[in-house]
Amino acid sequence: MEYTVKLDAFEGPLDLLLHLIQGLEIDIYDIPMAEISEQYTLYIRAMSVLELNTASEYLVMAATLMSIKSRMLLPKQEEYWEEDQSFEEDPREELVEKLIEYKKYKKAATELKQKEDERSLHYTKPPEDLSSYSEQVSAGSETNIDLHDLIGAFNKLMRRKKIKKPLSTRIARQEISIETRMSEILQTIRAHAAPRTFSELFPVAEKPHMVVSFMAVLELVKRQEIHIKQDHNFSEIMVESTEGVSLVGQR
Amino acid sequence: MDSDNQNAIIEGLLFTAGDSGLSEDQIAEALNMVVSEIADLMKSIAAQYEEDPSRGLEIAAYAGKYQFVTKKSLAAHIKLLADSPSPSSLTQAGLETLAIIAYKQPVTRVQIEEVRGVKTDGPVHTLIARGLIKEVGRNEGAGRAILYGTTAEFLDYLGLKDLSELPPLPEDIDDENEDSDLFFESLRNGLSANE
Amino acid sequence: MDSDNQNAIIEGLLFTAGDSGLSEDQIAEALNMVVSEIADLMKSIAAQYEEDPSRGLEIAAYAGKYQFVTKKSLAAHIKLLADSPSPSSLTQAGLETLAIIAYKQPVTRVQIEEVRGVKTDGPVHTLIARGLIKEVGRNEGAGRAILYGTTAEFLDYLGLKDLSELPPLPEDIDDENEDSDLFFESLRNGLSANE
Repeated sequence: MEYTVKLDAFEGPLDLLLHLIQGLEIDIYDIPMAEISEQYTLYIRAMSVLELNTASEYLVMAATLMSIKSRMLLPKQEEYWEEDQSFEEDPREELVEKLIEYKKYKKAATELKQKEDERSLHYTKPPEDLSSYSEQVSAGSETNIDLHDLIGAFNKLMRRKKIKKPLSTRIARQEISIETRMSEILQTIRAHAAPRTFSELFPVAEKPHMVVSFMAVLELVKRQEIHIKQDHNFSEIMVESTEGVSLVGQR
Repeated sequence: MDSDNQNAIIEGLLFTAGDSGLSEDQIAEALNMVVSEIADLMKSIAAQYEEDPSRGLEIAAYAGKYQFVTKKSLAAHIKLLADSPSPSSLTQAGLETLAIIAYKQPVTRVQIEEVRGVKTDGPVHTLIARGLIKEVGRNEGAGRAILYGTTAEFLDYLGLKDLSELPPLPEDIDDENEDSDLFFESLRNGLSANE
Repeated sequence: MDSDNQNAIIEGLLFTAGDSGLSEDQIAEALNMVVSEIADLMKSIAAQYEEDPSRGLEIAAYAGKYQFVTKKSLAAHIKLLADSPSPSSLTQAGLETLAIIAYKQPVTRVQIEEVRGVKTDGPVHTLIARGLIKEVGRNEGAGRAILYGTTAEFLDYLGLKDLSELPPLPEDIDDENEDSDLFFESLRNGLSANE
């Protein structure tokens, strides 16, 4: 007989036993111990040439199988009568219970896997930054987080699928006029209900574009199209549109 | 507030919240409504999204919080453009361990190992690191072993509203595809033969 | 592809893209269309969103990218939402940002944003205000971006002695190889004893 046993094929001795039981078309409630323990031993010998991380458990199970096998060979008549009419205990009973219990969770694991797969077909997006709407958080406010929240948040983040950056970011070298940037910036600001951060007005990380954007912002401030404010030193600079007036940048 | 307006507000709020989701309390507050009215309202809005083929979003209630997610049918299109930093799904060992914890919680590592028949330190660590399980207490008595339970991230990860949405634990091993009757028969035969 | 379907895909894509937006190239790729057709298509879809009072979102186009934004009329409700979560706990955005800083420190804001895929000014300021993170230096080279790291208070909040007590990340755990050599040895010994 030839065995091709993959290292990751089994999750442990119970898993291997279930595999054998299924393969040999054996009734789990009436396991032929001699046959199963022979097959089992053959298997773990074949596996021994591979690297196993749970070898000790496989060996313990091999011993258990041997022991059940030998107990089944013992005459049982006397025990049976002595224990006043109670059913004689099948030496296999504990093993069968374990196999059934394990099989239950193995099946449940398959169902969780389905849920996992299904869930991964639904895409989400990160929450918007609401801090520009909210009151300033003071250093004194009480923070209540625990490690699990932190880990959960991190994993959620890692799980979240993001739109890839375009493979070829083709930024044609073209002259951008300050007027064009001014109207784009105004549009950006007016498209949002909340004030925008200063850094958002610099979407293209290229020097010429950034310089033009900066000059456009200065010009808009001068023309009183936008307000720029900063709560305190080093805090984010927020830009908002001057309500009502709209002279430049209308399309 | 007319219902158009209400729908618009909820759309805006759900979009803003992204995958952090919104609790019924939060929705009630933003709409200036009573919390007890929110569940029905969300149910009816969710139905509108679901039924409208021109909508790409639907409303999910993972871990008890409402959030927009894209419809399953769009996955292929979005996949063309999207990528996740760690797309790896759980290993078989991880799934088995997670299943045992999910259904038996709170549960100790030794109890998990009794079911699986193998050491389970590795999978337990992985599940903690992935935020799917956490320490929920200590066992009474000697040793005071750590008890594990599932997290909100677990519910979100599997797309469940709460633990009651877990698929029922298969109570016996009668797989439909495994000739259960045959097994049952032979069990009976085996038992009567023993008598 | 019918127009319902097209609308649904675009809604799903714009949603997933969030405020990083989508270029016409990307939309064309996902819809399997010619790039030159996209501008008109997006214009007509944008008009639908704008005119429909039951929609809370509209499509903005700037810097060559399309993105969803909430309608201006919802500002008051979003403010209610922003103020609603209990001030004692961090938002998902805050937690994510804190987690990235904790594990990857020292780290610049741009690096955090690369991982999160969204602007992160707000959360960074909140975390500084709460004393959980601080500036720990400046990046070498042009720009000299601020590097952030966690504070002693952060460790305090989480009850950690030092950063090494942070649980390992999933990618750092290798659950296959735990103690394998030891068991492998004992298996070999066990088997040879049997022979």
